[in-house]
Amino acid sequence: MKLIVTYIQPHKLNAVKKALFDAQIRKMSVTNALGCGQQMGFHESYRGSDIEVNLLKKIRIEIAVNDEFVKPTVDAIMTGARTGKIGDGKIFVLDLGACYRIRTGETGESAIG
Amino acid sequence: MKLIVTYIQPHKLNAVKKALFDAQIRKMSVTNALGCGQQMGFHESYRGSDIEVNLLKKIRIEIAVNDEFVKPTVDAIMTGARTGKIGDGKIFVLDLGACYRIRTGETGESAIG
Amino acid sequence: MKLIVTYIQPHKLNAVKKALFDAQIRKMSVTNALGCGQQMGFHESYRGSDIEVNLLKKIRIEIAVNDEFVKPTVDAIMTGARTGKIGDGKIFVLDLGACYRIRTGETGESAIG
Amino acid sequence: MKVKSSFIGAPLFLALATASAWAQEEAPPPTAADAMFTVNNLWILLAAFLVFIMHPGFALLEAGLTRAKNTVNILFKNVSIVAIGLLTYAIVGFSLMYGESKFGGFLGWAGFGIAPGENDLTSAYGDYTYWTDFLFQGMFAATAATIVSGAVAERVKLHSFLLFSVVYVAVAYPITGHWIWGGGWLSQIGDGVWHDFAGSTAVHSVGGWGALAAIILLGPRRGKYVNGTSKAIPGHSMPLATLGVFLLWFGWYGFNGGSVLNADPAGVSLVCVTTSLGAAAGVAGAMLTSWIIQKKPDLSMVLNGSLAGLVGVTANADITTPMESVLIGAIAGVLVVFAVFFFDRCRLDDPVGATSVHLVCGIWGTLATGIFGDGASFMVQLTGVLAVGAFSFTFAFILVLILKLTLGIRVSEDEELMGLDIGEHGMESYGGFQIFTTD
Amino acid sequence: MKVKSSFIGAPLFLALATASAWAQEEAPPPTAADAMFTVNNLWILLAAFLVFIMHPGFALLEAGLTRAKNTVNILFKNVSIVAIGLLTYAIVGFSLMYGESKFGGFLGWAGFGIAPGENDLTSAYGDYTYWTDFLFQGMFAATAATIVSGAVAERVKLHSFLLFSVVYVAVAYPITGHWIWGGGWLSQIGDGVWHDFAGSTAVHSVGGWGALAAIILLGPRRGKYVNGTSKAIPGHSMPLATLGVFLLWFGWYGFNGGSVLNADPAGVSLVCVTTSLGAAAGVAGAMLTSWIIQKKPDLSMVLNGSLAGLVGVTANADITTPMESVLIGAIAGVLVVFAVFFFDRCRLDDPVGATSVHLVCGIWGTLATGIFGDGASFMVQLTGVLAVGAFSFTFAFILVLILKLTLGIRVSEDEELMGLDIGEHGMESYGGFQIFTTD
Amino acid sequence: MKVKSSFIGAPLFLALATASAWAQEEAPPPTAADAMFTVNNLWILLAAFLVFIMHPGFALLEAGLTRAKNTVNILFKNVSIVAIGLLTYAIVGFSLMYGESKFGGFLGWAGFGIAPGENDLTSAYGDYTYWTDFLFQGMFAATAATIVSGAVAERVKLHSFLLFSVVYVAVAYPITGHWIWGGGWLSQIGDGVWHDFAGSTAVHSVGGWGALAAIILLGPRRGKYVNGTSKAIPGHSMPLATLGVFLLWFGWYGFNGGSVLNADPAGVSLVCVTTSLGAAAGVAGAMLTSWIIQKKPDLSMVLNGSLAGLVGVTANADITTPMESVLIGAIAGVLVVFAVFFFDRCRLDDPVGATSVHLVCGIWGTLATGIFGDGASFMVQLTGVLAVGAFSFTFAFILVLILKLTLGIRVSEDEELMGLDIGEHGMESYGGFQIFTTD
Ligand SMILES: Nc1ncnc2c1ncn2[C@@H]1O[C@H](COP(=O)(O)OP(=O)(O)O)[C@@H](O)[C@H]1O
Ligand SMILES: Nc1ncnc2c1ncn2[C@@H]1O[C@H](COP(=O)(O)OP(=O)(O)O)[C@@H](O)[C@H]1O
Ligand SMILES: Nc1ncnc2c1ncn2[C@@H]1O[C@H](COP(=O)(O)OP(=O)(O)O)[C@@H](O)[C@H]1O
Repeated sequence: MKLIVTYIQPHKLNAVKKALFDAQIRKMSVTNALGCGQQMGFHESYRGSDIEVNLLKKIRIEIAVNDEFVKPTVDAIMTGARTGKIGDGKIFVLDLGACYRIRTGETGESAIG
Repeated sequence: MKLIVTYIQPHKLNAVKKALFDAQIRKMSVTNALGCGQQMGFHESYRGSDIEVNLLKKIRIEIAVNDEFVKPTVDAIMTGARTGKIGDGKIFVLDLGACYRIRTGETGESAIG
Repeated sequence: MKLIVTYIQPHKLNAVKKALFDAQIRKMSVTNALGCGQQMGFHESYRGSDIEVNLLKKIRIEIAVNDEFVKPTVDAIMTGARTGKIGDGKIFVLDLGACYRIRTGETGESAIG
Repeated sequence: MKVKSSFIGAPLFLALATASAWAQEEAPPPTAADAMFTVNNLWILLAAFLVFIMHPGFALLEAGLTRAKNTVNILFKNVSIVAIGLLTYAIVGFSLMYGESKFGGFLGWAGFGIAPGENDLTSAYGDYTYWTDFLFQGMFAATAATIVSGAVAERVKLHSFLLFSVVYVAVAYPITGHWIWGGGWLSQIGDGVWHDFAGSTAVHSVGGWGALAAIILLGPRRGKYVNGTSKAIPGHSMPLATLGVFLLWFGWYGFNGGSVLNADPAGVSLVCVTTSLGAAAGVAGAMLTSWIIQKKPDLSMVLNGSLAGLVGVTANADITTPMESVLIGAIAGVLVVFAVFFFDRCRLDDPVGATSVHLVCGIWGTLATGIFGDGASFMVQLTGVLAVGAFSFTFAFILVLILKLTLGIRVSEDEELMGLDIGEHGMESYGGFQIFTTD
Repeated sequence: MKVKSSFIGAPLFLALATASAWAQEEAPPPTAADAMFTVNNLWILLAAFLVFIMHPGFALLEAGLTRAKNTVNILFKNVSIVAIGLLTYAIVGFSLMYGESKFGGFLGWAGFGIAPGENDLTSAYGDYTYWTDFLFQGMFAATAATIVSGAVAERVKLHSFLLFSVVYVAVAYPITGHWIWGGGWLSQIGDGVWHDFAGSTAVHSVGGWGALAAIILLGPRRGKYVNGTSKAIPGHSMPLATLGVFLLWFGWYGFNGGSVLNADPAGVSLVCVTTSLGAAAGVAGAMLTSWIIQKKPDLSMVLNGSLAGLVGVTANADITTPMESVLIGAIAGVLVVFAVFFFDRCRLDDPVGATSVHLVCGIWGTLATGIFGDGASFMVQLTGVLAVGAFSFTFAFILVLILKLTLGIRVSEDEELMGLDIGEHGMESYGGFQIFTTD
Repeated sequence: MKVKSSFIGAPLFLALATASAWAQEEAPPPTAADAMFTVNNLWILLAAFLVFIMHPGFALLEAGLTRAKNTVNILFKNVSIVAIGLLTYAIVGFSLMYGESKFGGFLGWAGFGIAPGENDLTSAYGDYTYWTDFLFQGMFAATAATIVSGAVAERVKLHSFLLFSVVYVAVAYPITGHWIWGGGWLSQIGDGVWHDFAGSTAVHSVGGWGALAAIILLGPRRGKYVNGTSKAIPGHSMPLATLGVFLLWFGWYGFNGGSVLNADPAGVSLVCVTTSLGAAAGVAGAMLTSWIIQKKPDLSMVLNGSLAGLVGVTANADITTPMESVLIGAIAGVLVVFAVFFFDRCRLDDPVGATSVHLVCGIWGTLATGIFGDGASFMVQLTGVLAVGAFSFTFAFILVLILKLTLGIRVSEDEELMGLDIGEHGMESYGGFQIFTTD
């Protein structure tokens, strides 16, 4: 089992969700985040003082999947999120040691979906 | 050491916190999240357009624990969060390679608590 | 590759960012979080009812790095975030199995930076 | 031709007027009495607008002191109540309240609907026209229901509440209103010394009794009382609540000032001064009380304090000296803090403190009139408080009980957890803001 | 010496005055006509202030019904428009609207700038002074552009919009205003029975036509219509939107009540009653329609409903009975919900429903005047609707088209995604709040 | 019997009145002078209400331009200040300001408390009653302290600030007020040509000097100046700030219009026009300046601009032409942007720009009066500016210094980081909203 963490552009959330659904990945958890990367940010100004904003709004998605779903998931995220422009984001894949479904107490692979 | 990540229903936070405290787990970090799972969401409508809301408000808790605390932690979360209804949430257990306490620079098992 | 997750005091974000930049770590993702630890919180009161607030505002930073960058990153976070007072926070280091850059599809070590 | 500006219109019109053969249509020059009537009427109209602004005041105060997940619901109720108030008052309320006394002064009746008689648009009717009268009174009417709205917030079923409001505003408020202001029995007893100037009883207590009956039957919000201890459920926006209170205070100048019922300089200016000082003293009283008891000064208490002071002087702003109004307001400010604690100890959950502000201080203000007011009698005031209380509470209790047994008055537990905005309206108040909420 | 208080000043001053050798300077005692003039003038000034408060009303309504990332931009537009409105009206607008008719009543002209003539500050000018006239009219002027502002929100380029506003307010509004109120051709036809009391057509439709032209040329917001289905883009703050509507309603008492153009008790009080009941009925109409059609009652629709009712009675508040105004308002409330659906089906994206409220109900109100209004003619009303519509729409369309072809009217896709606050202003409306937004 | 409505009451009452044996009690028909007195009095009362609405205006502006973690604190201060202002003005302020001149016109005195003399509630007192006088003046009094409140926001200790306010409002403001309006020395020099119509100096500069003294002694907010560069600390809510400015503008019609001190049609209407155009020009001036200098137009600057324009014309709205007021307002709008930059370069941290708006433009407005105003003298104006400045600044400086050395004026670093809402009040302004803040 893997835990896939991805950062994408906020306005790509719907596209990514759709791509994941099409690939039968229906469960995920989403948070908002601020990202700092190659995309250099922009300047704001407020009452004459300049603010360099280099933390840009991003969406973080966490998806726990069984091993055979890793590739489809990564592919779906790529499909949904890629624009080719700097700032598209990253996908991180972590080993997931165990997984439990709180409602039933189930554990392991069957608990993930 | 393990890093336990769990998603629960927002209104179960207090119960989960209490169960964890009772099990001597006193440290944790909480974020809000939106979850997509079996719980199908609901429909909103705004000015005549329908919105299907399938990202529901959830709470994400992250708890780093030493290995002997994994079971008590998982059990405590189960106790606090379970209602038996769809949407109760998940628990994910990840391997934690290293842990540091910023204040003291301590590392390893003693840094966790 | 490692995924470093750290919780720091909110007002230390700028200092940590600066320390990381000085150590050539330029990519990170930031979220806000509420933390519960040794720092005991405080009491609020609202219309005569007491509220014990033991979830304090924290910042969570996630940084994916190649192995040789783990130490510099941890050191930079320590430098930027340490005040010596309770509540300074924690650093967790997780194994990162794989990493993809969405924009290019690159994978592995080169995708991280 | 409707010439909005006199740029060219006026000279033209004047020319026509003087040259006109219809000499009989030419208006005679205005008399001093005409001018006086015009300014009196204008003031009562302006006062009605000011009372109107109390509705957004209530809406923001209630929204601010409750959770974000119920905000659409609260705003919806407050917008609806204005409409309900005006429409029902036009259909039956005005008639029930100020029509000819029936059944020994129990209620009035002048037929359905509103329609001025022959002289009702001139000074023969009073210091203002029939329409002005209706509007000023109609703006008051909805207030009673709005007070209830805050107390039952975050758990009441929308349609049941709207039904309750319709009946309470259309029937209960005008009946006690008739006793108090409409020439009914209460205003006849004890040589007619009963005095409730702008409605500490007629409006605020009546609303407060309704609120009390409703929260008894409704029960507290989930999570308010857990294992015997009272939990704080903080409101989601202090700026909204504060603005709401400022708007209420602003509107109160019309509420009290307009209740002089003409623009008499001495009368209106005294009332506005006592009103201002009552509110200021209410702030001071609540601030000190809260600072001493709660250790740190609680903004929501100070906000309640200013309203408490205002409610306190509402019954007597015309017959007290400024110094007395400071005293009455300060006591109200102290009282409201203790009242909030008291209702909380009683496990009566009132998210915005409506019962403390409007009921407790409404009673205090009415009794204070008997203590300080020139020519008022404490016993008559007490009689009024008890009679109106008995009627309003009973009426509201039975009404809510019927609704409880038929349509239900409380949303489901799931809906309460998720918020009434999604449950009752299928929408959220802050689209795009992620609200962190754990109850 | 400027003695602000009469504490010591007044007696001193009176003493001086009586003892004074300058007996010729002593003012004669006021006449009843003086008093009447003073109260009339005061009322129109107060009405102007009330119309002013409609500007924050619009600002909050528009900000509340759009996304947080565009809030600074919307607020900026609304603050600017007040300034633009007042300044351009002072320079040319007042003159174009109420100057002497030229070109067969097509426009007026009285020179650049504002300057009162000899008798324009006394009762020789009308029921109020020249300055009062200017202020009341000037406050109206900016409203038309504000209506457009809501419809084009979240995608229009700031400088292009400001240019549009300058021209629309300085030229287009005064021209049709001249037809309607300034003594132009429209007010001359059909025995002068044309009736647009406070501006259902003159202000609301004119703004609405401008909005329609602009959104046709501008296109919908990104993400509004995807694969042929309309997506909801919820507003970010219902409390702001609701407060906005309450302020608008409050201001409308000046908008309509002031349009009586004096403080005549019967006239003003009737207008305020019909205005109130129209708004209340609009709430009721929209609430029922929304509850039936959308299953759950939509707060944003009810807010639109109250405005719809107000716009509906604006043309006729002075010549209908309260019962008729309830009817007109209720129909407007129903109409506005269907209009929102209709424009949405047409893929005309109007984030705040400006076209539905101001254009559709502005037309309805003007025609309703022909149906219900005493002495008004349906055909003349229809003529006015069509003529003003043709002119305003064409004018706005050409103006926006020119801007589109020159400066551009739409921000880049990137800017739209990121929000106009950062794009146009380099700042955010909620510094420190993390706003969760996915479009 | 208190008959609120004349529905049945009036005929009854009239019947009684005519049939009455107490013929001597029957009021004589009103005279034109009565009517005039009534309308004058009404206007000054209304103006007082409008000045009241400036308090929520300040509260929202200050809350909006600061961080969410200090919002409860700011709102608390602003609610308290109204109460402090009214109560202290009733006890000593009114007497110090308008009592009989003592010590060569340095202050006035008429005893503690407020109590009208025999003829003070009739036209013998002036154009309005003693109570109206008190209320209008009392509403002004608190404003000076409110101005300080914004400048010291986010770091001042609550109780020290409240003490400062009590003394500054009760003593300092009335003393300079006496010089300026109360018949004191300043109004006597140079043939009495000193002119500060509605208080560019008396209110705004006095508040501004207090603010300047306070921020010098208080130091900047943590994180404002780091390593020699000025960091932006964005306000947390532009909608609140914008609504605040609109409410201030609205209230200014009472502030300036009421300062005519009667309802004279020519006078009041001119003042309202110059006030409106001054504000509009301030918006335009600040917008252009900000757009040119900062590249993108800064909403917070434009908001300051409108206030700058208003402050600028406050001293002279009655004696300039509309064109001159446009000029004065526009210059104020330009000035305020540079002033914000200037104070920032001086490392004087003023979160809301209170010194720039009220001090700089207050001085500008007073001097502009000497330049443009009919019959005013530049040198006398300058004398007033300097004298009032010297007194107010010194007074405030010593007062704050004493507080600094005794109670302390600044919260601890920890409290500043965590926010004054939790530190001083133990509560949060947005319960349930997670606010992302890193300083
Ligand atoms: N090494 C990293 N650790 C954590 N988050 C990262 C890392 N690299 C990128 N991110 C996240 O991905 C987002 C996009 O990265 P960026 O470098 O701007 O674009 P790209 O990946 O297209 O070059 C960043 O804003 C950040 O949130
Ligand atoms: N595979 C997954 N990856 C990430 N988050 C998940 C996953 N499965 C569930 N979750 C989280 O847990 C929440 C509850 O899951 P859901 O399927 O609705 O309930 P249940 O687990 O009771 O069947 C989801 O809303 C989501 O936040
Ligand atoms: N075991 C843990 N699991 C998850 N988060 C933790 C853990 N320990 C600490 N944290 C996070 O770090 C923050 C600081 O911890 P705290 O114990 O208060 O300080 P310190 O580490 O200096 O003793 C906490 O508020 C919490 O967010």
